[in-house]
Amino acid sequence: MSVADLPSSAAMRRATADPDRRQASAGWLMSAPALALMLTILIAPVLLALMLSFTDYSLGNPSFNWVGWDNYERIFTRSTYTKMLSATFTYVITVVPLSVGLGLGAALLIQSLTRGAAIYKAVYFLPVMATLLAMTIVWQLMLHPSIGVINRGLEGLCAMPFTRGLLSLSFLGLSPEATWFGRVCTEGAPLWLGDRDYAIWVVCFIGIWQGFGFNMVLYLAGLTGVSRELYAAAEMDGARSYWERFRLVTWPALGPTTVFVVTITCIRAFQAFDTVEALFSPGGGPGKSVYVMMFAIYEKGVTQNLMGIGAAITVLFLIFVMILTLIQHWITERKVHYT
Amino acid sequence: QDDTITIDFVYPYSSLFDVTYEAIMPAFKAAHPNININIRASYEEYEDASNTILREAVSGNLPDVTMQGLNRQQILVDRGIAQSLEPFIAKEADFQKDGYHEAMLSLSTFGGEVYGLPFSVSLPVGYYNMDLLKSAGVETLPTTWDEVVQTCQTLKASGSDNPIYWDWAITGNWFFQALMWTQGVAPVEGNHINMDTPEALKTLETIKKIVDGCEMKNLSSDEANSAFAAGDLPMMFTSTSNVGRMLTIKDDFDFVTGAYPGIDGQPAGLPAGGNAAVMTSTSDDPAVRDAAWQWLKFITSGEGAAEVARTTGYMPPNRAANDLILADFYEQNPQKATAVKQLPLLRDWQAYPGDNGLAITQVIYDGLERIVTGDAQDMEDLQQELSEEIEDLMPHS
Amino acid sequence: MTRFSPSLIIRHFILMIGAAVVLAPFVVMLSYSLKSPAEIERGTGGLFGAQEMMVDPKCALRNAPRRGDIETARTRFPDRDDSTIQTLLTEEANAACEVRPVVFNYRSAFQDAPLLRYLLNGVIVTASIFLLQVLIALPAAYALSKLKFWGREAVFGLVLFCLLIPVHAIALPLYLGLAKIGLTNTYAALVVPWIVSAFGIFLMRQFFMTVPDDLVDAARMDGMTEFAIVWRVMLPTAVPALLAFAIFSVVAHWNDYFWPRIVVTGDRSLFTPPLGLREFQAGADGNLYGPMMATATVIVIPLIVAFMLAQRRFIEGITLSGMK
Amino acid sequence: MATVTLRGIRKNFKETEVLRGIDLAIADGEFVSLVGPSGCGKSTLLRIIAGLESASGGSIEIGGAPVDRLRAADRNLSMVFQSYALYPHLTVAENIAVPLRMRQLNTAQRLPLIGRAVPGARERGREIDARVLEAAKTLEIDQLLDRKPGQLSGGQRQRVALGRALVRAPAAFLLDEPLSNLDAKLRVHTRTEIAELHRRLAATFIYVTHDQVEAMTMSSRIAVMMSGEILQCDAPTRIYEDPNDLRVAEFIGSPRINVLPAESDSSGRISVLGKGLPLALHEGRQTLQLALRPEALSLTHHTPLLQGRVVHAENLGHEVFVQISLDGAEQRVVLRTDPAMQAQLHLGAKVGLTFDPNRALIFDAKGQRQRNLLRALQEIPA
Amino acid sequence: MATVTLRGIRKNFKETEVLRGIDLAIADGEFVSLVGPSGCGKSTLLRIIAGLESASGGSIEIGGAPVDRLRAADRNLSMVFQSYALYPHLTVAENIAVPLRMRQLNTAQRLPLIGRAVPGARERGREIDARVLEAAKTLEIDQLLDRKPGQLSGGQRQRVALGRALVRAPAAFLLDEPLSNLDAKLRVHTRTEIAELHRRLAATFIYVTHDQVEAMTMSSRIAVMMSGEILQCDAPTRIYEDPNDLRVAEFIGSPRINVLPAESDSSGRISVLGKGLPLALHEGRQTLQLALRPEALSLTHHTPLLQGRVVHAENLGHEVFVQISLDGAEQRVVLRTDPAMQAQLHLGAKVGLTFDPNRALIFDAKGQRQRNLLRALQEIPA
Ligand SMILES: Nc1ncnc2c1ncn2[C@@H]1O[C@H](COP(=O)(O)OP(=O)(O)OP(=O)(O)O)[C@@H](O)[C@H]1O
Ligand SMILES: Nc1ncnc2c1ncn2[C@@H]1O[C@H](COP(=O)(O)OP(=O)(O)OP(=O)(O)O)[C@@H](O)[C@H]1O
Ligand SMILES: [Mg+2]
Ligand SMILES: [Mg+2]
Repeated sequence: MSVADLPSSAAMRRATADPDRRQASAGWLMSAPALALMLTILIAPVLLALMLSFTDYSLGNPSFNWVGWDNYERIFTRSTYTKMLSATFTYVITVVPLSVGLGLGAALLIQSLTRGAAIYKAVYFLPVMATLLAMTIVWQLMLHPSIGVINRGLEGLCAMPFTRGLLSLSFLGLSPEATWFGRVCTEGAPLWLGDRDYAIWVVCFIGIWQGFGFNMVLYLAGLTGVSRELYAAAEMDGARSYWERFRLVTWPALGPTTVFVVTITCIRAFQAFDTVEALFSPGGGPGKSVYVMMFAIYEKGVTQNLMGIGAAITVLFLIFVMILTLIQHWITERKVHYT
Repeated sequence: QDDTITIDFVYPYSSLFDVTYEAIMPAFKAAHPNININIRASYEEYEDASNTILREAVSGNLPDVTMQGLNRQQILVDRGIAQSLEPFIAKEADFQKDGYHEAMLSLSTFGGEVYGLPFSVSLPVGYYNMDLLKSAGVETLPTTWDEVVQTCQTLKASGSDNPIYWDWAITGNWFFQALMWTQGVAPVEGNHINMDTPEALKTLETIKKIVDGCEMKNLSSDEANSAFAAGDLPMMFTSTSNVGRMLTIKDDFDFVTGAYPGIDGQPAGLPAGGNAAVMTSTSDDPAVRDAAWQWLKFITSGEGAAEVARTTGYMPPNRAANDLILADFYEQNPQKATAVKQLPLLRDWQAYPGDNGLAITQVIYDGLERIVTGDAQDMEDLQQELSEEIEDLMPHS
Repeated sequence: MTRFSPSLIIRHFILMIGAAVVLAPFVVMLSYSLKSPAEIERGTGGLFGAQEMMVDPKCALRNAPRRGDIETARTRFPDRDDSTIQTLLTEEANAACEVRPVVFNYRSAFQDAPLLRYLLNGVIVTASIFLLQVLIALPAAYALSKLKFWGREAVFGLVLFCLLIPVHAIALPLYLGLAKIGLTNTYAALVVPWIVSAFGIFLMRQFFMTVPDDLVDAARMDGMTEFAIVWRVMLPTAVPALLAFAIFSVVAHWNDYFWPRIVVTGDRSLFTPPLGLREFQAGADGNLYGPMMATATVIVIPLIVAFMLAQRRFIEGITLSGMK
Repeated sequence: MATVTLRGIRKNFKETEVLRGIDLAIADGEFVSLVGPSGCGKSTLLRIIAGLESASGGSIEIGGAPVDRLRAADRNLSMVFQSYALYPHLTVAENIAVPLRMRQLNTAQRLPLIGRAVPGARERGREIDARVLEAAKTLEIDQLLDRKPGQLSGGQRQRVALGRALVRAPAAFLLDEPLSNLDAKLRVHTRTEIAELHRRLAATFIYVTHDQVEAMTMSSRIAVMMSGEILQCDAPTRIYEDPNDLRVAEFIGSPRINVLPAESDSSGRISVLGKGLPLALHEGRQTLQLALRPEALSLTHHTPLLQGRVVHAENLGHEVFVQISLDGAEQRVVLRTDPAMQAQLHLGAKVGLTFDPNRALIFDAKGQRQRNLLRALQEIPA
Repeated sequence: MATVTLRGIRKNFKETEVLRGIDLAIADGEFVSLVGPSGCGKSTLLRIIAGLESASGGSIEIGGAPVDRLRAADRNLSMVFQSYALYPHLTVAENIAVPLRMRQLNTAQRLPLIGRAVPGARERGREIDARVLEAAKTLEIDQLLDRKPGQLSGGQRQRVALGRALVRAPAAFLLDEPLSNLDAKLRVHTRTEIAELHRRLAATFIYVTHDQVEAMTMSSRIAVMMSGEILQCDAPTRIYEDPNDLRVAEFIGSPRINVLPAESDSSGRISVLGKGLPLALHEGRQTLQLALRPEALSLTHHTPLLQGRVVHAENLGHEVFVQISLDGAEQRVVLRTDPAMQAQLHLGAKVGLTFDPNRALIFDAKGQRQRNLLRALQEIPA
């Protein structure tokens, strides 16, 4: 028997703590870099914003005054505030479920294919990969009221009696005004970006179009972790339909992924900005109908150089999103099972 | 090469002005072989230019010379970023002879001191598709907004569902200020914005008249430009700076520009758009500052300035360039001549005072938008609301 | 059993409709990158543009006759007046500037903006960001999923909170901070603010949660330190998640327009690819859509290639089948 | 309650041929055990029968009807997976209930919250709960019904997997090593329960095991698989006492059967290690192998057939395996004997061995059993 | 090669008390088997020794030094996990090599591509490859070295897990049911290999198993655990023949020990089912339990102590377990006998049984063994 085979004496000396304490110190050590960087890169500016939200600081000014709650008061007393909230919520409530649902749907459909999966994956992921700014410009061109392909297409459909009859449901005896398509044909195609009734939905659509591919990829990654043996078990247990196997195996196994996808999509939806900025700057869309919170922060803090107000909206934004995310996370995390 | 001096220079709208500076550069090099111009990454537009400069001022990274929107000079002057050019002008023996328009210089004069030299200047003009107008039976261009509305009616009667675009959304409330100046009233006087005046009401009502009378659609500037180029839009009122581009992209129709209409008769004044060269050098070295001045002066006068007109739809800021160097240019390019003819009307494109200046711009923008989208029906109410909101944002000390 | 079934046809049908909607803007983008400005603005030219010769506007402006040119040309056109000579010279200049729209668009993309340089910058920046992110996020994610330590919930909460912080809101303080330490207009400025990715930590943590504890324990028994476990056990088992993260990170920073614009104010040689777009942006004074779309097309191609390569690994997948 | 018929089942994983033509006809209500070395393809065969894996060739009939194009869920079989395959997010009770819920509740009744409100759901639900509880009691996991699989020990998980299979009455049960992680006591208990269930339901069982006691005691027939083939399928005692193939003989029985080199002379008379035996083959002059179960050997003092020395002894409590190194041969033989004898059989002790020639199994050089023996040849001179 | 000493190890999962004070001193080089019913805490105990789980109380020493504060990697132990826990992304060879690579190569040498170029890496690498191949050969998985775990059968995976533990020579081995998925032949083979390794390395082994043959044949001592306690830890034959506790007696031995109700009269004389036995206790008037191993019972025709009827018989090939329902009692007893006897023991046959009183184990009502017996009381009148 040799000494070397015993737990090494060096190890003994290093042994300062029991496994729990040791795990704790490893845990701290490993999260320390991330923690330190988060604190300096992300949290410190947020604290600065918190401070600035009580001042009237404007970039380039030599000094600033403490204004107390003025900035907050202003936000709450302006009518644009409600518009901001309604635009933000409309966007979030539309985009989150749809882009999560579409992402999951696409992932499942694609996974079930034996052939062509790679192509669909790449296609659906294209919008994620493309530069949003460029794509927004493309959308803008496509949505052009008179020369854009969309309205040209609608006009083309209106021009053909068959498609016009079919899509406006006039073969059911409905009057042209009764259907959306009928109205398009009689009153002209929509203005899309200039019309308050459409602008926010266009932005939502672009958001979904752009974002669901990413959710798809996350779900595809999640699906690789689903045990095949469990599908076999489900099949033996009589889960005959796809839906049953989905409920029994896939969905629970995707729980962690779903927590992640929903959280992220939600946060990203709250942070929607680029499209709005590219399409509706300045102003935030017809009647401020697309005046989402991030745009407001940017408009106040950067464009209009009112850092105090921008910071105040930022703080509100964070409080807001934090509460919602916590609730959402709490709900989903409780239902989720890991391994 | 030790005595080569490098100065940093930035300008906005690179796709528009790249070629201008490319054209200027060889001549400048020839004249000042020891000055090296380092062109920084360009600004996107005037807002970006202004924000970037402010950021750079705080981070101590300012260029030596920057081109800023005419209405964005004020803030730089207020914050002490732009530097007075008076010392340099004083040293110039024959500054007047270089042909700087008094009117144009006044665009960059703040508190009696010149802070910038205008480089490219634009004025609002009317764009007309004569083919469409003629086919509707309109032969003469409208000179007042009432006539414009009438023309709209005529066009609509002949089947046009989209007769006009009046570029209300253009940056810095330019068109709002245009209607104020039209009536001979400055939008801003001292620390007061003339929103509560009868002229302002008249302005709002005129806009409403145009919007309602012409059933103007809420397009964006870009969309309107495309529509006009495609021959879908008979009349468009916007800056003359688009003329150059329109000439290259327009469909095969007769494109004419006309003087900006007035409320009754010719406008009393129009705000100047465009940008000015501002010195922002933080260098203590007199040689650098002098080099910056040389560059600044070169591009705003003589052959340098002439390139502006040649390569863009803007007017050069300089009488010499306009009258002498480009005399026959405007015969060749009648669409670009309209603005030049309006030169006597040139007025300030004003910035609103105080830290909230840009917020006020946004308030007025929102007000105009409400007219265009049909949200606001009663102009007196609107005026009331806007005045209150503006009052709230004005500096109170 | 790969049989030809109606359900398979339906699935393909649904996916194809989706693909058509998703692809439409790309077809338009590609189509615009082939068209002349006039065709784009007027909405004509079909899918590929007529490809009629067009005059390169910048070239034409550059070569437009000046006073001196007219003087020297007088000898060539002996008995014409000045304005005729100018017209003739302009026509000559224009003729010299004729190009096919597609050539014009793509040439502009690479010439007016040094797009190759930008692409290289893009590679440098995205690769550094991703590597550093992984280096920092993976241990943290591991600690948050598999190590028990006091304050873990708090750290995780902080990660969630950081996830919420929008970059647009903290851009200015961050810019000022970087300026203070003299990092603006450097690669570091493009990279440093991103090296901690709350997203990455969160994503990897979610996936690590699904790795059985026994596997970690086995690694501990095999003599791995906690750090070794991260790189040798967790990382390989979470390859699909890591790929998802890689795609996210690379795509986000490759396409980022906002931050480079803020932080690179001077040096064009530090530009990342999307900033190539601004070369052709002139707001109301007229965007050059053709070259812009050509640039956008060029920018997205490396990503598509990378994605196609990466997705092989997705198909393989690492199932945790070494477990009972 | 159905016959299961396999015809020429083959299976390849890429190049490796895992099953090479399995033919097996299982009668209704039969209990067939599949045994064979690790990796011989037992699980694969089970998965193919279940419809979870597609065969590369051959066909399957269940209850007389071909099922090759039927999906697993429609074959009405129950299966215990070697890897348990429990639903990690469901409790033990829910795991066991799944097959019942899937088959006895309609889609509406299965809906998470409102499902209970659908007509009939409540009674069915109660019925299911009762059946689950019963199954759990049988398997002694009724204390754990509310736990999730992650909180269970290995044996507990296995019992949950078993419960999930046994809770309903399918056409046939497929059990893949269902008791491997149970302790002896529980294993005997569960074995009895399974045997009981088999009797009660008269259902067909296909049972993969590596535990010979299980295979021997529970089965109507045992199928011995090796390298993708079934070597023999017969009643347990036949398999044990009358194997067709040396590999079967060697595989079944623990400790392993003793194999000694033998030969037949020109007259066919068989001798082992030079000692003639009262056995003969019709053909002569062959190299043979003589196999003897450890219990067929006995100690003797006079005229031992074999002699050797004790080299190792394993005491199992109720019996002792004694390894004896034979004189004049490399082989060791193992002798099964009483613990009481151990004193005599200390290491190194010289012992004489004998055996009843009738209990010896003769195989040719290739391992094929030679059955045409002439016996009772005592009169043949040695 | 080290002693392992456990003192008062306790463990709670939330409220449930899984281990309630385990004391165990394992000598250097000893082979201790842990057996006990499923869920009794064997795996938990192993994990605590390994340092993977922290005990709620108690302390551990390895090689005389306390290791409570040492991390798992530093305790220099090898472990086979009940759930295998193979690295899914590594091949079989790589899986087995991991512990060697982690301990024998330094960080630089372990680097993916360049590592091989580091001085000394190549030789070490070759050494490791050789050791891996050797381990794989021993376990008969050398054909599979390039496969990933997902492509292996259950038993093959288990062998890889075993290989990973056996490839190096740690202070002690912790094996958690390492053979449960192997077939009998391979199991015997592997058992021998492990025993061989144990001898060769003289290493300490702690071995969890539910296979009694394994426990009995390999162990220096067997520790019987039940509900979080060690009931008895002794040499295998002691555990089998001389258990302290009825639960131990019942747990060890298959078929299960027969337990009959007995009692002692005022003089201490013990009788079972009304028949007096030549045994007595010092104290009298107790309810007792008399336990008899199946092999302690024998059939008899004259003066049987017990009588009954054959109700069931299980033929294992080499022996038969006969269940006999006793007259005048609810109990059945199991008798271990020869297959040759089976003809006599057809179902329903009446049989008489007897046993050697010296082989009977007497327990009190609580299950405690009563050792102070007065024997040879033949003269005591019945
Ligand atoms: N994470 C946990 N939470 C709660 N209870 C647990 C947990 N892990 C194990 N247990 C319980 O602790 C007890 C002991 O578990 P352990 O795995 O040690 O059993 P074991 O003796 O190894 O059993 P087996 O022979 O079935 O593997 C079991 O009853 C089990 O249900
Ligand atoms: N996906 C796969 N790819 C390649 N080979 C495989 C795959 N699955 C199984 N095999 C191989 O097929 C053979 C049969 O596997 P199977 O699981 O049927 O064995 P088994 O008889 O059940 O063994 P065990 O008793 O060890 O569970 C094994 O050699 C295994 O390595
Ligand atoms: Mg198997
Ligand atoms: Mg266990």
